[in-house]
Amino acid sequence: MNDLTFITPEINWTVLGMPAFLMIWAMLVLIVDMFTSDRRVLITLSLIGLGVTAALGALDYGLTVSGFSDMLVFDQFGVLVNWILLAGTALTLLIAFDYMPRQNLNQGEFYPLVLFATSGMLFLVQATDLVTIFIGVETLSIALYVLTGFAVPQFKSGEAAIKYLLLGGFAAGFLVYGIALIYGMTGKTNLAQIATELSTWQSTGKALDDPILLAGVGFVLIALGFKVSMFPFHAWTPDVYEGAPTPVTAYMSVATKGAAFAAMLRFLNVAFPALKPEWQLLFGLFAAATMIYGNIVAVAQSNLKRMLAYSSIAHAGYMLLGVLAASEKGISAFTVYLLAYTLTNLGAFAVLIALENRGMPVFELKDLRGLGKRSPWLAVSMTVFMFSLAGVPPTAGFASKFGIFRAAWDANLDYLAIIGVITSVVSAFFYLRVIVTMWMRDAEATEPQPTYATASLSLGVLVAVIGIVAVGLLPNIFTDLAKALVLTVAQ
Amino acid sequence: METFLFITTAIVAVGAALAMVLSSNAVHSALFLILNFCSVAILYFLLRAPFLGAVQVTVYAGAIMVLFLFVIMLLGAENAELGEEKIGWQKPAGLILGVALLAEIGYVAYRGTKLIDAPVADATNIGAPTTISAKLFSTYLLPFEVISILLLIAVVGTVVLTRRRVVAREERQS
Amino acid sequence: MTNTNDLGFTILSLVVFLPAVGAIILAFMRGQRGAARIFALGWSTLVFAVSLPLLFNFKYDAAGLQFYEYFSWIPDWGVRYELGLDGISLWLVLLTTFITPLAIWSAWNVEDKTNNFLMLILLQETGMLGVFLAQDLFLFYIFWEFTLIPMYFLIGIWGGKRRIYATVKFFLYTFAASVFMLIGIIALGLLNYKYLAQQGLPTDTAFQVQTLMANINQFGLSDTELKLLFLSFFVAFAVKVPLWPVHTWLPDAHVEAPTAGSVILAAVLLKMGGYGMIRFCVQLFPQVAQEWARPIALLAVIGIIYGAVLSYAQSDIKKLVAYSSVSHMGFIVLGIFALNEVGLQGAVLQMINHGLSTGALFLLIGMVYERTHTRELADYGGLWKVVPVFVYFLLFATMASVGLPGLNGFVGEFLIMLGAFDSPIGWTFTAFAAVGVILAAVYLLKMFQGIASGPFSERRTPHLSDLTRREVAILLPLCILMLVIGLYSPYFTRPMETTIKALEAFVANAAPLIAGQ
Amino acid sequence: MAELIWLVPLLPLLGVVINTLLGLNDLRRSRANAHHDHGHDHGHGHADAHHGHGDNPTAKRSGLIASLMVGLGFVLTLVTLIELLGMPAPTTLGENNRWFDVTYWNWMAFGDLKIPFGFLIDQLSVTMMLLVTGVGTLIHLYAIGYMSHDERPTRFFVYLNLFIVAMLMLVMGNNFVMLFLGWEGVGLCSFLLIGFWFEQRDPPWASVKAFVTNRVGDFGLLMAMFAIYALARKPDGTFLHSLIFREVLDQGTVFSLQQYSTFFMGTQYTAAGAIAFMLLLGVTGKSAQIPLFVWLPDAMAGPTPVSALIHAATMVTAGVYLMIRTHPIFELAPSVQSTVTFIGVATALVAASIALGQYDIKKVLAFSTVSQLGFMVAAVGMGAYVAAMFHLLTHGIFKALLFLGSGSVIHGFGNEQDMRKMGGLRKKMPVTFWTYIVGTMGLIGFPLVSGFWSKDEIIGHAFDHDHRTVGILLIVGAVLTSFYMGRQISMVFFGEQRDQHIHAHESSRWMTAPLIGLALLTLASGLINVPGWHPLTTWLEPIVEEEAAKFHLNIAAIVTILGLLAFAAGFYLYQWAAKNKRIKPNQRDLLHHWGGDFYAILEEKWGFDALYNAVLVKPYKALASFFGKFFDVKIIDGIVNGTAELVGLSGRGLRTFQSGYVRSYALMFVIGVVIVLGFFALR
Amino acid sequence: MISTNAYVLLSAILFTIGVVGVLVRRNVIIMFMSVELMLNSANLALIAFSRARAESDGQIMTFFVIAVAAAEVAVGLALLVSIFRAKKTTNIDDVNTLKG
Repeated sequence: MNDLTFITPEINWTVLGMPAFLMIWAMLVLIVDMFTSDRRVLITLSLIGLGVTAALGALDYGLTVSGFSDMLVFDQFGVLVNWILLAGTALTLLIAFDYMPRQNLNQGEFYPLVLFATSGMLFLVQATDLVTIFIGVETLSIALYVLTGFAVPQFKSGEAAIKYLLLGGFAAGFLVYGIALIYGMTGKTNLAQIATELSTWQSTGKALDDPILLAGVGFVLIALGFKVSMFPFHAWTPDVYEGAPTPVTAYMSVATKGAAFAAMLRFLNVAFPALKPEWQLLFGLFAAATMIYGNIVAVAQSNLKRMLAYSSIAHAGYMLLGVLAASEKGISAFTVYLLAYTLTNLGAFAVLIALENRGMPVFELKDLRGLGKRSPWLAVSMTVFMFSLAGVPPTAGFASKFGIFRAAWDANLDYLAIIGVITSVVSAFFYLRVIVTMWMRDAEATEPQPTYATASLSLGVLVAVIGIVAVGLLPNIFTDLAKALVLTVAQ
Repeated sequence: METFLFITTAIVAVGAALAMVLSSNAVHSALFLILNFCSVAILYFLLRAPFLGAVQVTVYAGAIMVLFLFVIMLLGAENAELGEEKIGWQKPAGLILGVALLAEIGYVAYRGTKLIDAPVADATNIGAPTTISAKLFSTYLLPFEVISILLLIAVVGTVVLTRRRVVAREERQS
Repeated sequence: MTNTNDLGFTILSLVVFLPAVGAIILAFMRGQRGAARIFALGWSTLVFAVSLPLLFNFKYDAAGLQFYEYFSWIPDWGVRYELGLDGISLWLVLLTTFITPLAIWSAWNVEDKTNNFLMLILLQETGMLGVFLAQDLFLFYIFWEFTLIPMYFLIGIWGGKRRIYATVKFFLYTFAASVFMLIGIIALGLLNYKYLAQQGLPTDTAFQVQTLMANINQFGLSDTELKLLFLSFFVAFAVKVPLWPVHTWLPDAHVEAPTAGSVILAAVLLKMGGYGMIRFCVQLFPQVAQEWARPIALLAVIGIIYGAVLSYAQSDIKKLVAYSSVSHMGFIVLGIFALNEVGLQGAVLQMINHGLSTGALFLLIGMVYERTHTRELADYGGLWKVVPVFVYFLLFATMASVGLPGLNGFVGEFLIMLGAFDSPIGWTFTAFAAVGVILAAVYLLKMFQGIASGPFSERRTPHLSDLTRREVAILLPLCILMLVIGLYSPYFTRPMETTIKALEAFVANAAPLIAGQ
Repeated sequence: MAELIWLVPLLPLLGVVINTLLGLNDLRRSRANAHHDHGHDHGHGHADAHHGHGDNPTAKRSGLIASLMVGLGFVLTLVTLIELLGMPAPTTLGENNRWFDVTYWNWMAFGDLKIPFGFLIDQLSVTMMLLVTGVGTLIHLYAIGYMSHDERPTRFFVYLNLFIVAMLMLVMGNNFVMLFLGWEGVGLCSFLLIGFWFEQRDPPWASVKAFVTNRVGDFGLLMAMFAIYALARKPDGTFLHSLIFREVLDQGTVFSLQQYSTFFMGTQYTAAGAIAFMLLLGVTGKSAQIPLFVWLPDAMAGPTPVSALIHAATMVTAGVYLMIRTHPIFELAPSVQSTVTFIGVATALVAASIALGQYDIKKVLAFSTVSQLGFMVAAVGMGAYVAAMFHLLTHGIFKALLFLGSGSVIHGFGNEQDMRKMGGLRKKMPVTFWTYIVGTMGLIGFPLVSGFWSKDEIIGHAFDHDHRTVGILLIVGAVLTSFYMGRQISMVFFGEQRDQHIHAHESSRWMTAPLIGLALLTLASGLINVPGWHPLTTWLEPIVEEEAAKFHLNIAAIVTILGLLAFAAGFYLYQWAAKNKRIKPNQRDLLHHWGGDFYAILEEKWGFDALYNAVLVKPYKALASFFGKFFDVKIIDGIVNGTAELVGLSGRGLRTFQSGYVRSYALMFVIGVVIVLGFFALR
Repeated sequence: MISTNAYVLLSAILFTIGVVGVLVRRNVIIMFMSVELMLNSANLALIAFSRARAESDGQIMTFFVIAVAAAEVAVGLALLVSIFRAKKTTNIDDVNTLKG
């Protein structure tokens, strides 16, 4: 029995660098939190942590290394998406800095939890093994269940958290069952090995579209679809986004989607390129449904947070296009889209946060009236965000949508591109309504709402606006970066 | 003998699961679930995974179900469903979908290629703690570490969610 | 940034972005209203001055693009930042830079948020100039959509009572139509990108109009695909022109827009549709243009008659002039799809004429609205007695848009009808267009007599003061130009000749579709 | 003189500019003094608003300037005439060298189409220029007197001068588009002049009616121009692509228009036929022939000098000038020529009959003009171009005289135009009366006076060239003309003044002098083409290639006798009616109870106005309001707003999916799963 | 030796019962238990496949699944307690203030 030599695994720090460092740093912040509950210390620490993690990624950017018996990979695509997630998290922290005390959520654990969630995401982005994907998704989810329920004294937040947890668990069940079926059929959990297994099947003439294997793939995609709020599995998104505290909603709408899409991209492109005809058609229909449903229902919303929730569902549909295109163009378009979407959505939520004052959970459209007069710069930035979300040219939203539709058209998913284009017109309908309320309708007689555009929040908004205009006018910087994605994903 | 054992435990497991879902009293359903877990543990033994069988019984049946019972007792939620059903069509729809799901999975399993059964011989010690731990701490070391982080998050989360309101430091001073 | 003009500096980029620079300065200039207004006026006149060398150094017989500037912008997508000018866009650019200072000067008594108002007009100017000069489809689309935003705010914030409905309708109508053009652009760009890559050529000119014109036949597109692509472009421009069935946004936008806004809207924004049709629909898809010339001409003619009939039915003078724009723009589309040299030149010239005459009409209506605050024709009467100077300018502008020979309207319409008569689409269209000219006289004179003649009632239009020196100074250049074009049009048509001759030749020898290659 | 020809149109233009500047400075001065004496209605109207009805100094000043300019133009035209006469007379038939074609700049230049801004001065255009400037000057002088009491005389003279410029452009232009410039220019001026008294009820819509009806005619002219551009070919077969008269109308190219066939709505029309028909449409619009004459009677709402100059002497003759200028095209289409004759005769008769039923002194003259124009058009239709030209000139003079006479009657009779109130004015207005008699003699064809020669030449030509029916109908026309002139003379000048309240008085010297001048001219104008010598025929021969008309004594005698008899009948009938009180101010004419309904038709101008209103105007208004109010707003906009609502509606509909119950979310989730499994399993 | 298909079928049945449990029952705790049941059935499938493949990968994955299930239950019940404090109910249908 003891002849089993214990082969100590070589720990490759470059691969592990980013997620591991952030996890350790999060624990550090947790410990610091025990001693001081001074928010300024915690936030500076967290920002330093995020900065260092990003720097780690930059150290050996060009490399493509896979470690831990191929469970984790360090490649340009992973690093880029990680950078976007890290930037998103940093922006969220900036925005949340003074929101929390205002809503008397003074528990210090907010920052470590956010860092833990982000580390889970980094882990998920770099995962190339079904197990690591599962664990990455679960780490991220658990952290988010807690964050959603962070403002528990308010019943809304508790309700959102329990809804999210129940459905999350439900989806996790499907994820595990999917993994089990795939493992059952191919005997492998590593994506690359699955691909080789399938090619051996092909060579031995074995039918590829074996129902059990397909069922497994289907279940895994369902679980990931749930995470990115794809159409039939999106039902949780509006309620959770409205219930959760606004910075958490912002964080969720941007970061979780990014990580989950990255995982889906790897899962589909690395493991199952052979089954493309099958999954591209079905999930194409789901993508179309997501775009249509998200945009049309958003039109009927009067609550701003719910409207942004539905708009994030719609944008999930657009990103899904990039993923389903499963081509190099698709991946680069997805990355640019994720960046643009992150900046815009966080900016939009930041403006919401600036306007949401104590204990007023529901945020009606008419509260924005006359914002143009009250705080012009906030209104201007909100206008930029709305135009970017609608995809009106000079903004990043347009450049990214252009890339996505181009990728979809190239992968002859032209019907999806056309639906995408039409739904973005429908989306312009309600984004315009926000701008109309801000600039063209004058405030009611009641005393106008105070705005809390504090220093950190304005910094966050400014970064977002500059980012959007930069991506909008010079998308080439980012497309070149994203283009060089020679990665294990896109053989 | 082995098939007989399998069939009985399978029936017990399914019966317990059904009972868990259908019984009105939360405590009864918890106990049925424990029964289910134990029967599955027995199946593990059949499947050459003795260590896991033990883990199943101790962790699942022992820890998680005890937590459930504890919370049921804490909240006194034995027969919590007092009010009438708000969404009438939910129950029938749920049943129909369940049956549909089962039919589909059955069809998939039936049509799927018959799984080759590995020769029994060398499958003897895959379940032994030594082989599992060897693999666990070599190829699966990374997930193992991350699971620890996950559990840490769960703990922190539970603490955060159940703590009474934390009065902000400034307020305390003022 | 490489440029091929002999001026030494990239004049086109300067012309395009100078107004935007002015806008930014204005945004940060917190001075009181007077300073902002004078600055805006000075700046826009500076832009006009800077755009003049384009006219003086314009080489008449160079067929291709002039003052050509480009640098590689998004190589990954095959997009280049390209600006170029040729006979067609020369006068449209000058019209834009000429009208904007007048529009700014006419907005002298906008009281609330004047800085923002003027800033938006300057931004609008940048957008419009960009549309006329962009030679790369991607860049064109960016400017095309960008022009929507300033006008959206101009109508939305400073508009009339139903401004919100009007401005949302304006934005969504154009956005919905031009979004199909986006699909067309993407498809073309991709096809060209693949073709260039296949040929081993540098792929960064994938979206360039000239390359597309050369390669479009090699893409192996079937007829229906070519037609669909043509349609995607045509729908966007038809909404902007506006062509008959998709015109309903124009009256609302015009009625609710502030004077300066509706002047720019009428004078330049509508021309982007016509210009687009020539530059993209006809140049990129000559065969489809030939085949669909008749149905489109039919739509144009319906537009002419329909616009005239509806103008007659209007009681609101601004709406009346708005529908007259629908009718006049119908002429322009008829001229374009006559697809012969005379027709095309007539169309481009008429675009400028319509800009001047309808611009003048809107200025006048704005001036009288500032005094009487009513736009109902019934409220007016006998103004000839009280404000003769105003009435004579109104007479001049009305006669220009009615198409009185000796003024600019006639030259354009005459050419268009001449071209349409002699073109393959057949003479019946010209007959109907000529009927449109009659109906034009009916509603325009009804408007003129409604305002100028009849008994003057002090109650309905109290204390009317005649045009101030400023207002006359705004209108005079327009009227002088109208007269000069009316009497000496070769100066204006000579520059376009070589470009349009080349275009006509290009369309003529593009093998017709029916032969189906 | 060729180089200075541009002065002729430029001088009136100069007049326009000077008068406008004077007007502006008056306006400024009146605003200034209105301002500081903070008058009751500040910023009100014109310099002379305060003068009430005294003599207006500015009228004399601007009137003189205007008349001077036109007078100089007349002198310069005379000089050109002399110079042209100096040129060697053409030897062979059809070859003409008494002309010069001056081009100043390219008005429009598109590819091979060059439309120059130039003048063609030949016999035809000089004759017309003489008429325009000559009669124009006299009318300008008359207008000084007539407009002395008006509030805005400067503005009036600006319009008059502008009209002269436009008319000169029309006649002097060397290509169709120049002609069209003048054509629409005179349309504009008639619009402005008819609507001059804009405060009254009638002038505004009358001016619009005039402009629009002219525009309908212009439609024809436009289409003709396009057809010529598109179809005319050079002898060598290449497209001519030019609209210059000399090029289009020279023998080589004109025939090219003949070879196209079935070009127009099925009937066998040659291109030339179609073009001629279109030109005819234009002519009927401008020269008020049958279908489109309705605007002329309403144009009487304008001041009388306007009616005299524009609606008698010059503008309405433009159509005839056009047909004579483009006669080669008409000659290629005989069927169209017969249509022209038919329209001419029909108009002559209809208009003459309507004139019988009119009470307004100016309306009678208006319909008389339409009828006389019918004569000219008929003449051109029959190919009697010189006769038409001759009648055009004589008619220009005596009709101007009659109109000015009626103007001075109205002026002197307290601006009253209804003949039933007048009577016995010969005692109060002797000069006006006598000049009016001379004019009437010219019109009814009193022997040796101008009308006698020109009308007979037309009728003579009709009989010579076997148009017997046309000749007879024209004679009937002449008879009717004499009858209604007799009626007018007796109602206005003889008998007792029926309405005593108005104190009639003779007009000032400014008005009577031109009347006398015109009277002399009427008497002399017979010589223009008196048979035997017929200088006009020799003068116009190179252009129209038509040998002199023979004078038939017998026809002339019949016509004259019948004419005089009709005049006498008309005169005494109404003298009798006046004596026993059968003419009361607003009571219907005595012919009514004899003619009954037939007479009513005449009063109603044969119902043309009513017809057009019913067939064109009312349906157009209904169509406009249907499309404007209903179709555009409800249907097209309906669709647009409909889609927006649809999206909103479906949004609210889909929203119910979010019921808030976690279990229904899970249900949707499982439905999704079932779909995925079903899709994958069943592949 | 019972064939793996049997085991997979059994796990499918248990999985479906778990799903139906979540859909049908209104008591939050029972729903949590159903989720646990689903995860457990997935474990069973994993182990069945692991035996079929004669590798212990499947079994190791079960470890992780159990750990995740535990974490989830912990957080879930914590949440349930806090909600119970606010609304004194464990019936999920009462928790539906967020809708539309």
